[in-house]
Amino acid sequence: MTVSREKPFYFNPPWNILFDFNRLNKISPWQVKISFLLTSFLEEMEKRGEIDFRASGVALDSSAFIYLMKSKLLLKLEEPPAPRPVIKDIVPPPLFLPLRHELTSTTIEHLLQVLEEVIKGERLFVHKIKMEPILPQPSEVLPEIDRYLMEIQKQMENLYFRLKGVLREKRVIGFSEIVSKAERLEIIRTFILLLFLAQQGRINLWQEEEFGEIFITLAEENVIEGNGASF
Amino acid sequence: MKETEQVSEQNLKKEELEKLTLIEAALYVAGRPLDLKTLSSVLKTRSKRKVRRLARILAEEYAKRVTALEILELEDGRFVMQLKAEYTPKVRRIATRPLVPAGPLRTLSYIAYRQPITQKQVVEVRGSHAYKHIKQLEDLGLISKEKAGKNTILRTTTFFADYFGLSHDLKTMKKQLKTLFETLSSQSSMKVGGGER
Amino acid sequence: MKETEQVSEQNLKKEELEKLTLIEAALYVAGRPLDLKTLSSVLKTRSKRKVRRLARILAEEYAKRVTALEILELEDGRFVMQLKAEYTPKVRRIATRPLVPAGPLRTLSYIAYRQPITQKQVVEVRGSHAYKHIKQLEDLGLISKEKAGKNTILRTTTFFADYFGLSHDLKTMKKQLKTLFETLSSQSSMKVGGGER
Repeated sequence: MTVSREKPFYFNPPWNILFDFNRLNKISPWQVKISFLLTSFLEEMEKRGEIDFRASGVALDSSAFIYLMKSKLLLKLEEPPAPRPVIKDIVPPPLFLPLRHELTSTTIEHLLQVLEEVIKGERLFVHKIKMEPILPQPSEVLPEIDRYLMEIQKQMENLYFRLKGVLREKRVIGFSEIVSKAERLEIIRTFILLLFLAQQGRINLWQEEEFGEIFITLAEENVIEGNGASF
Repeated sequence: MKETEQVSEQNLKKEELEKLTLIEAALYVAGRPLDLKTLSSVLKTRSKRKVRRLARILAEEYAKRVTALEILELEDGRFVMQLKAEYTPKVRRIATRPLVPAGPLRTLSYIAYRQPITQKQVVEVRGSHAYKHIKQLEDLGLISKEKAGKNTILRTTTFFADYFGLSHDLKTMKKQLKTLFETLSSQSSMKVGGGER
Repeated sequence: MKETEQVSEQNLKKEELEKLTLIEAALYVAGRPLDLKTLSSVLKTRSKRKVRRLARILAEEYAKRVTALEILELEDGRFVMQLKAEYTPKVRRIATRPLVPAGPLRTLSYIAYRQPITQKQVVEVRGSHAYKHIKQLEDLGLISKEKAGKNTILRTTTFFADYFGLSHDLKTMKKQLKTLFETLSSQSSMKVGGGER
């Protein structure tokens, strides 16, 4: 990689003309071969792997400016100059660099050491993918939900039936009474089912004080909406 | 070496001597095993038998001479010029240039381990610099590209296998890499962990 | 080569022969010119004179043999093993390392031939592509740029001279280059500038 202290390659000829607006204003636009400049500029940038959008933008802007100048001159009916004659001189045949065998220092250990780092990176990448929200396939998940909902409905009916039996004798019962013999998990389940029943307006729930007993009464028959849960 | 044993430089015609040096030139600059087809193309001849005969004479000449180099005929019929094994430890430290810089080497290791793999996947894991690496690795003959519909499939070449002394058969090569990789990682994790396992 | 001319493998003691092959091994592995200090360290000796004598014997052995390889002693006393230039075009495509294309190498020839020369003149003769060539050649360390007022003066580096086994003295180098170009153009005719590149 190039040292960051170096000025960017495009400040050197032939590309520098694209980045020197003062000069650009003074020169004859016919001297500038835009397609060559832009192609080689892109090639060089790609080769270096230093993609600089600002520089590209400036280069594009300058090219447009040069085109504009050319168009203006053409409108003034100024003939583009004849291409500069290439100066003839003897060019000797290419000097092919002598071929030398060279043992390179990379061993399979080097290859595997760097592989370790890459595989770590790959794991991170795969992990990232998994964290993206993935919508579950409906065909697989919906029956599950159905079964769960059906189960709740069934449990709710059971509980309601039980409550009706108990509340035939007394109008009010405390939550602690109906779960007095139940396990912890069962208590939680019962509580959730009570919430569902109250939400449907089939029972009333209330507390007289925070963290106090939860009282349960049956709602009036036929009253489906109205004062459901009140706590 | 077989029936060619009697033949020596003296018995060869000038034209054949010239061919012998051409094979030598090819093996020297290649630095990797060359098959008879490649050698034939250098000699501009079609007769592989003839090329094999000449390459064997050259190998024999080298064997007779006091030299650090050897020319070997491999089992698959290819020929290679290399440093005799006993000299390697004595001069290895002189070799300082890596095969490829660290970045491309990482990309190469990943391709080798996961091949055949799409270019897209390599770029996803290694970042957009990987395009440049892939180009470099291809120029060096370490990997090859192949179009498959919209995808570009990457895999390592026989040159890669030869360079690292791995099998040409993809399945075997991947097994070799996996085994070596696991050995290496268990060694390095032991080093990090410190304690014995 | 000088007073060592009489010496041949036969006259050498076994120990010296072993040292000869060690130098050969080092030069083969290096792929670049090695100085006497490095060669001495390989031979585990301190006498550079002795090392130079042995390296010269080796170079001479190579020169006498019918072979595609050569060992050269450079002006600064370093030694290098390489393929003889006449074999390069024939096996160039087999070489594994990325090669410099012919275009930039023609620009290099021209610079070497006319140096010191302004960048402007090179571009006038070789066309605007020469800017890219000049950059490439500079990156490879084969030419150097120097500002002189408004002009940029180009010349070849000592690395260039060493690479081609040429003199560091500009006058001598140009003479050597002329001969070299004449040999090369007998293989392919000299091109007049501006044409293909």
